[in-house]
Amino acid sequence: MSASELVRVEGVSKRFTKSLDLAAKIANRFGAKNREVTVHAVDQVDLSISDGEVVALVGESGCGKSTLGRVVAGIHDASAGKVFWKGEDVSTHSDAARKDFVLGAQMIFQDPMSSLNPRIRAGEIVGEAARVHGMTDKAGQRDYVSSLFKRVGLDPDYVRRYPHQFSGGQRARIGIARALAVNPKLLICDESVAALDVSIQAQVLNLFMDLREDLGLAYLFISHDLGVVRHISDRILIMYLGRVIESGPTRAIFEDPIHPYTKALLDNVPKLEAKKRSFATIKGEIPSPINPPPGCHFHPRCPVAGPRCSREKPKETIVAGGRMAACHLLDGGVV
Amino acid sequence: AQELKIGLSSEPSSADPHFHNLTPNNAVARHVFEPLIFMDEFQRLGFGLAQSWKVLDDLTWEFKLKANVKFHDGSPFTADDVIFTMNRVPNVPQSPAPKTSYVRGKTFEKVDDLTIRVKTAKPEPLMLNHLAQIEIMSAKAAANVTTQDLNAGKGTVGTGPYQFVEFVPGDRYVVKANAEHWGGKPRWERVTFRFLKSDPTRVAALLSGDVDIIENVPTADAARLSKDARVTVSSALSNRIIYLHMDRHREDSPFIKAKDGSAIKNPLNDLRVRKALSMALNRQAIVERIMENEAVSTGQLLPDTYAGTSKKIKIPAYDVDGARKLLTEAGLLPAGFKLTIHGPNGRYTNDTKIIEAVAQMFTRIGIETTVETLPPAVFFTRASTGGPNRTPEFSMILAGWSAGTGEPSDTLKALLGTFNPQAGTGAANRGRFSNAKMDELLAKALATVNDQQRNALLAEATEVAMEDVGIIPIFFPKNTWAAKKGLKVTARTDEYTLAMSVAR
Amino acid sequence: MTQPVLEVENLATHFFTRDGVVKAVDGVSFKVGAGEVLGIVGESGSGKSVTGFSIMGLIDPPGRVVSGSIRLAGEEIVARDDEAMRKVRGKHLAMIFQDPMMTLNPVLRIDTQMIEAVLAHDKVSEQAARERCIEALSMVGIPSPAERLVAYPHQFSGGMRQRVAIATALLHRPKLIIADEPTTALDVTIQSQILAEVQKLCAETGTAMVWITHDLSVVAGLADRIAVMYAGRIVEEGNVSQVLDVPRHPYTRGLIGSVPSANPLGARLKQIPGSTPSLGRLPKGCSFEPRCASASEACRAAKPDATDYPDGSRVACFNPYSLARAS
Amino acid sequence: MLAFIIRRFAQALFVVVAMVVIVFFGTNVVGDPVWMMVPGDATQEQVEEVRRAFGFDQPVYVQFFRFLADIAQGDFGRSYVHGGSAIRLILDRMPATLELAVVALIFAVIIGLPLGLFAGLKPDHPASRAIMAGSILGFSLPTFWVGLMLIMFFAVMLGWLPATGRGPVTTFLGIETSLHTLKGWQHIALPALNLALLKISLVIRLARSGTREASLQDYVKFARAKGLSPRRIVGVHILKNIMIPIVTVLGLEFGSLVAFSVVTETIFAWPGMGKLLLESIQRLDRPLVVAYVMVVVLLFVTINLIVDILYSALDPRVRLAGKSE
Amino acid sequence: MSDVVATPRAKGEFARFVDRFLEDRVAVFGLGLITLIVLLAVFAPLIAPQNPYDLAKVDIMDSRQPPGSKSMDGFTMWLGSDGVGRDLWSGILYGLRISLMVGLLSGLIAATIGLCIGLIAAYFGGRIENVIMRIVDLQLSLPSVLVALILVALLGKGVDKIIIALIVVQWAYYARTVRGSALVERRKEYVEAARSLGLSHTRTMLKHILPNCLAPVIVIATVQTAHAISLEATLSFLGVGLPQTEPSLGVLISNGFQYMLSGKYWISFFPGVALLLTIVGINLVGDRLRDVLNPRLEK
Ligand SMILES: Nc1ncnc2c1ncn2[C@@H]1O[C@H](COP(=O)(O)OP(=O)(O)OP(=O)(O)O)[C@@H](O)[C@H]1O
Ligand SMILES: Nc1ncnc2c1ncn2[C@@H]1O[C@H](COP(=O)(O)OP(=O)(O)OP(=O)(O)O)[C@@H](O)[C@H]1O
Ligand SMILES: [Mg+2]
Ligand SMILES: [Mg+2]
Repeated sequence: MSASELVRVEGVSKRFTKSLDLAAKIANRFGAKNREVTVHAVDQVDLSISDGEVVALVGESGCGKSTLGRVVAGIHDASAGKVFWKGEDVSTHSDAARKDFVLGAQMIFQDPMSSLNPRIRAGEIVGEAARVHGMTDKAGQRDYVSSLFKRVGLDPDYVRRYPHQFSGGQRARIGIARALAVNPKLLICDESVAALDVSIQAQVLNLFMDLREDLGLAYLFISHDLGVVRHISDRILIMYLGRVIESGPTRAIFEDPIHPYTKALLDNVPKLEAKKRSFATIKGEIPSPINPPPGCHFHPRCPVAGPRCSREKPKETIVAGGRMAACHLLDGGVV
Repeated sequence: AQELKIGLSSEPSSADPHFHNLTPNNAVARHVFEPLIFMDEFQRLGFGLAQSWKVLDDLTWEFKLKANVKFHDGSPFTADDVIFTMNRVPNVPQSPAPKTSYVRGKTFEKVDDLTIRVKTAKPEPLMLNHLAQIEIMSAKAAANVTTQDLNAGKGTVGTGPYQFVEFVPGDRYVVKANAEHWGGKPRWERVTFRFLKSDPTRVAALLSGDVDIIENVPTADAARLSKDARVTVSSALSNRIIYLHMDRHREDSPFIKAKDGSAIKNPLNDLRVRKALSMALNRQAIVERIMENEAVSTGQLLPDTYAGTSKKIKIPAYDVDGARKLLTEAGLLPAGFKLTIHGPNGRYTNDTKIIEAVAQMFTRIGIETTVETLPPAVFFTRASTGGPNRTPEFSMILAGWSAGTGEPSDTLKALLGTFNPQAGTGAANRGRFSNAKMDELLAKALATVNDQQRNALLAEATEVAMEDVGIIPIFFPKNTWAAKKGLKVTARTDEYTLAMSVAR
Repeated sequence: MTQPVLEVENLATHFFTRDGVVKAVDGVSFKVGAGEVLGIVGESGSGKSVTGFSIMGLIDPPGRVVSGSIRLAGEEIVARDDEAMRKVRGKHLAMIFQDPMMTLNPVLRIDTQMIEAVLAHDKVSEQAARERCIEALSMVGIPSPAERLVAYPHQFSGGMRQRVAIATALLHRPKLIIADEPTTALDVTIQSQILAEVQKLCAETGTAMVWITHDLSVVAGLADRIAVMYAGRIVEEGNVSQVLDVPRHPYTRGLIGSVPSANPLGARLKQIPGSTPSLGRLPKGCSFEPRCASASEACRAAKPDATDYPDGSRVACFNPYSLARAS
Repeated sequence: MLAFIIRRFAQALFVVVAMVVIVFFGTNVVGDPVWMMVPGDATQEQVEEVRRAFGFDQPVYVQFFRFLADIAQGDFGRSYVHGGSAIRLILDRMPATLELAVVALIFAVIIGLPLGLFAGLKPDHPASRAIMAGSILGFSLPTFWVGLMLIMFFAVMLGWLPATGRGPVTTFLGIETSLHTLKGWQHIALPALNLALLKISLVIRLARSGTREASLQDYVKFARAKGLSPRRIVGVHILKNIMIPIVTVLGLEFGSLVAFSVVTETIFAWPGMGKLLLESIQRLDRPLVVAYVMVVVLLFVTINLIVDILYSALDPRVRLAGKSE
Repeated sequence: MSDVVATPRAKGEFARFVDRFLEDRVAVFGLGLITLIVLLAVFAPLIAPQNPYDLAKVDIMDSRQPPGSKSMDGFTMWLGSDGVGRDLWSGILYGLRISLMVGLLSGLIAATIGLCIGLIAAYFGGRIENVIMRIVDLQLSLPSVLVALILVALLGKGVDKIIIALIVVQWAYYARTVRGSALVERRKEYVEAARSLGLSHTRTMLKHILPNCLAPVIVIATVQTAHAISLEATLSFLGVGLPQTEPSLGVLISNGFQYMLSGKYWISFFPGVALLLTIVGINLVGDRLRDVLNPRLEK
């Protein structure tokens, strides 16, 4: 545990369960087959982020990235496992410490429209929380908001505007300013640039990099765009159906992916440089997290899967260079 | 020899003649069943299934029955049927309004097949009126049948001019001609009574030809219909009186207050005030403007064509100044007072409007009057027993009363007799009026079997009560029928709509 | 060169809205040859979809194709009436949409939706139509197509639905398919499966394709030619390598520069300042002028016309970038 | 599915019990039914006799327990006024009401759907504007008022149709109906139209907004891109989609048709259970009101259930099991 | 950095909304109508030639006079008089007061109740929501006329009673609507942002979610108010509504109903027209609101 560690989650799982009501139970007595539906959105994940570090979370849709992000941001409580903020277990936190955690880890969202309340003016969106938490008072709010607006590259004259009066890129900036208003240490960016056009996306990514430099912020950067991730992150976690299947320093993973899924993912990313290439190196669909395949979740699509893969969950194996991968290939083979 | 379709304004609740003593029930039952005594359209008594009667002594009556009368099922009508019927009447289960009171205190004995004898506990001058209310059923066909069976046509067998066909609650009651009837084959082959409760609907049904006759022509339409060439209208004065009842049993009446809202002594206990109120009423205006002349104003309990009424009682003259003078004498003017009149809405024709008109008139003599009308069920509950200790709640009410017996004794007894549940007087005396002299005269009348003497006593009792303003009578509504051109309805005072009254 | 499948010339489609005229497409010209894939890229709102719909004749009021010509295999289709156009749609021209969740009618079974597409143009028996559907489905890589045919759309994943849409488009072996961002909503691995199928099918059937996207990297791998749209116009068009490697228009350059992978790792990205203008009130001159680093007086005065280059590309700019100038 | 049905009926049971308790105690507070039963000239002793005979002299809760005890023995109460089993009386009248409601529903669909479809497809057409204006009017006109106007116009002035009542009734396949004769249809035409009026407006609106919304959907665009004829697009793609909300809403509105029949039946003297309810309320015939509530709540629950099943049949996306979320 | 605003809309949202609303001439007509009607009702005591509730002023000698007749007090009864001699024009003005008050007050209270309940259900979810929504379902499964009919029969007559009955039949519609839109809003990321910023539940609910749920509430409020007014009239027609002596429009109509066939059409007709205009006006406005506030149909 490094001294500068900001947040760490250990063995965190998040399950969403739709339980049966009385009627369904009675019906079951009569032979109906109502079952509880449980989604293992996140399944025993370890993750730590140090001060000023950019960790990227990559994976296909429904694999639990956002859910993990929310757990880290303190929006969801984990179903199992522990979350440590600055080395302390948040479940044992005092109110003040809890507030430090909630405010210290701020989320920035994907949809620039739905993440801003359409009926609240930009200035209030940004300043409300700071005022409520006593970081500024009513009189000082104006200046406080102005400085935040400048910080994210918005004209402070726009404070009285409503969200719909801004362009997509500007809305993203308001979302960032809102998070910055409570002096966070960690920003959790959930697909924060996915909805933006490339040219705007570049502006926002630059802003993120500037903020990191200026404020020493750490990031949990959730994305499915490997190009972006590669550019911005120090470390990558790759998730598949709720589990982290590989993690390590960005450069190392891009140069030498270990897990077959990581390999496939990297192969499938369209690249500007690759003209007239041939696509598709991986077959099959992403399975549902309600009924994940047994053993290694990836085995039905894996080109190198063997009989063991459908039986046993692969162990997380530490590899040299601060890397981890969960694949039977690293651990005695697939047969 | 045709079908006749009649639109009724209210629906019989049953085809069992003894189940529910209600006008519509009795009226439809009269087609199928017949009582020993008939009442004609003016409620005068005549022979029904009885051929003659004799008063043997004050406590014994003997009736000869008509011979050769047959029930619809072909069996002959005999004294057994009468006895059966009289025994059945008090024993109809779940009856909401049994006819028990008509047979109470009477013992029926069979003398021979066509003679019965009735013994009473005390002199019963109203014997005939009572027997006129009881429809004779067949001992054979109606043995052990329930009200539901009768509704379904099982045992619905009488001696009447029409035979029961079907009763569809909510829709119709159908009878067909009984060719074997002792009075000859009836005029109509088939008669269908349709139940058309809503007034405009009923009129529309007549105008559109859905029905041939409607009863209870709404006052609003009577005038127009009588001008309509497609329709003939006939009407008769009803035996119903619409009147005001005043609180006489409290010194502090809850709905009478001084104008500033403080309590005052109940002014209605002062005869001058009661007189003033009666004088303040412009009865004629009410009759013309509200009832559209479908009523006749009155100062007593029954139209003076009825037995037991008094020719001496005049309709109190409309006299605002006189009324004010009386109020001043009583010390109530110029201060005036506040009064709330209560009444049902929808129970009597134009009831709310009448109360409003009355209130207008009272207001003109300095009594600030407000009106509160209530659904009938609520109104009657509160008006009868809404106060403390199940006393009447209101200070002044508008109500109606119909004299089913065709003379005023019941009315006097129930409305004006001193309230006394044991003696059975004052049952509907919701003002708790009490006049010893009247009570005495009435008691005497009720023990007098001689018609003439009794009627004189009743007239006198009425005079006393009216002089003391026990109630303020307003008017008698008219019962009006409208028929399609070519049909003629003989209007009846008892509100019964009978196919037998319809001629071509 | 043989007859191009599609020739679009000076196409202008305007929307006459309450707030004024929106010139969504304003003078667009391009050609697509048989078996060729043209990628149209541009930012959101630049008029890509409207171009596609204009070709399909699916512009609804208040929009209208105000001028220009669209020739399909040499035949003008702009002025055609509804019925005539209907006969072309689906038969010779097909289209695939962005959102696979929405393109299939959720309350109708897949077979209904595919068979009706066959019967709309060919008088064949229902059985024959069904077989053609099965065939089309297996072409796009749907396993056990006969069984899947009787399913409802919601029983399919997004990728599967998009395949169904593609199969439907292929039913009549159209001359041209317009694909409007068909993979944007899909995951990387699924996207690349679809791209692979499409590539294969175009090669096999010789169907020409217009692939609309905002993702340069996708067209880089798929298209033969690329047209870059900005504010209703094509600012640059040419071979893939031509446009991506030596872009001449400042916008194209900016766009490519914004892509992270085109920048050194961890460095600040090159960025185009500002954001896309509203089509309702474009400047008189070049629409890109307010964001352009190399704008000149001329750019403010008038809109530049497209200039043809010997390498087959066309650029609409007064100050195009050239290797000569760069050096 | 089974769970779903159980859930629904548990709910129904709850409503029935709640309503019965409310109605039972409520009617008792309002007034004494005795006064509505006895004739106007009844004497005190008659009144007391009846009161005793019906147990009104007992405290309410005693009456209530007696009522519960009777239910336990399968006796749901007898009408004070009519004497017979209250449930039976209601059930006897139910076919007439249901017939009226069903015909009204059919009217609503066959009149409303084409109009709404048209208005939705051509929102700017003058006729569409007229249709929409008409639908607002239809929404706004009080039922009772229209009823009388219909009678005035069609029955009294034109004499085309009978003003009141139901045609001759037969039992067909165990269902009592008056629709087998022309006469029956003549009788039902006006009341059904009266009852349907509001629903016609509703269907027009649902159809219009559904059509407008559906026509903006990608799948309609895709259908056009496939080269389908407008007839097929409207007749299959759009219609099937708008039928979902229409069937759902109409199914639920069927309950309100039954309820509003109180008004229509009163005006047109239609021998249904609505009229009976109104009379029972006025007469404080508590057992009948209670029975009506029981029957009607069960009826509604059944209808809702059918609607849900229909809904899932129409919309393949819906599975009943998931509906409770 | 020089950021160009993409689409700076000069006007605020409200102004835009007003603009859009006013585009439709029919709706403007409806709004004008409603305004006029409300003004008439508010200023009825100043406008009406007669206080129809003051029995000293009403004379049965004036009853059933055709439109344009002179009253005993000397003023002209432009719309005629009713069965007890009330000037109909005055009666309608005062009746409007009652009808509107009943409609608006019941709507307001029901909306407030429904709003709170719907919001709580959507926000907290789980068991609370389940219980609330079951109750709402129950309420909605029973048609409003029926519930109102039975309630009014149980509660008795009177303005307060009918308002209670109308609240009971309306609140569930609001609760359902609010819950529906609050559920949508709740899933939006700005709510999560509010949570993430450590704002309290109350604040999130009231300040962030509530304002975004108001649009549909406004729409159904118009419909419900119109419905309530019409329902009151229906109940009055059925004889279980308001007392006859201080008539609402419904009572006036139902009182005049008996004169329909006798040629004295005005007694029922004019109040009917007043009722119709009120409801049509409200519905026209509501219709337009629905179009304007429903972004899905925005072109
Ligand atoms: N509140 C919830 N209730 C039930 N299931 C949920 C909930 N939130 C998420 N899930 C389920 O958990 C799984 C993971 O969801 P999550 O949003 O974390 O995925 P993701 O990786 O962010 O996907 P995407 O790339 O599409 O955003 C999904 O299957 C989702 O359906
Ligand atoms: N029906 C319409 N009414 C008015 N304007 C429209 C309409 N449809 C499209 N537009 C305008 O036309 C312009 C081009 O739209 P288009 O859909 O072609 O953009 P696009 O390039 O496909 O963008 P995206 O990448 O977001 O799909 C947009 O500015 C849009 O506002
Ligand atoms: Mg996510
Ligand atoms: Mg597009």
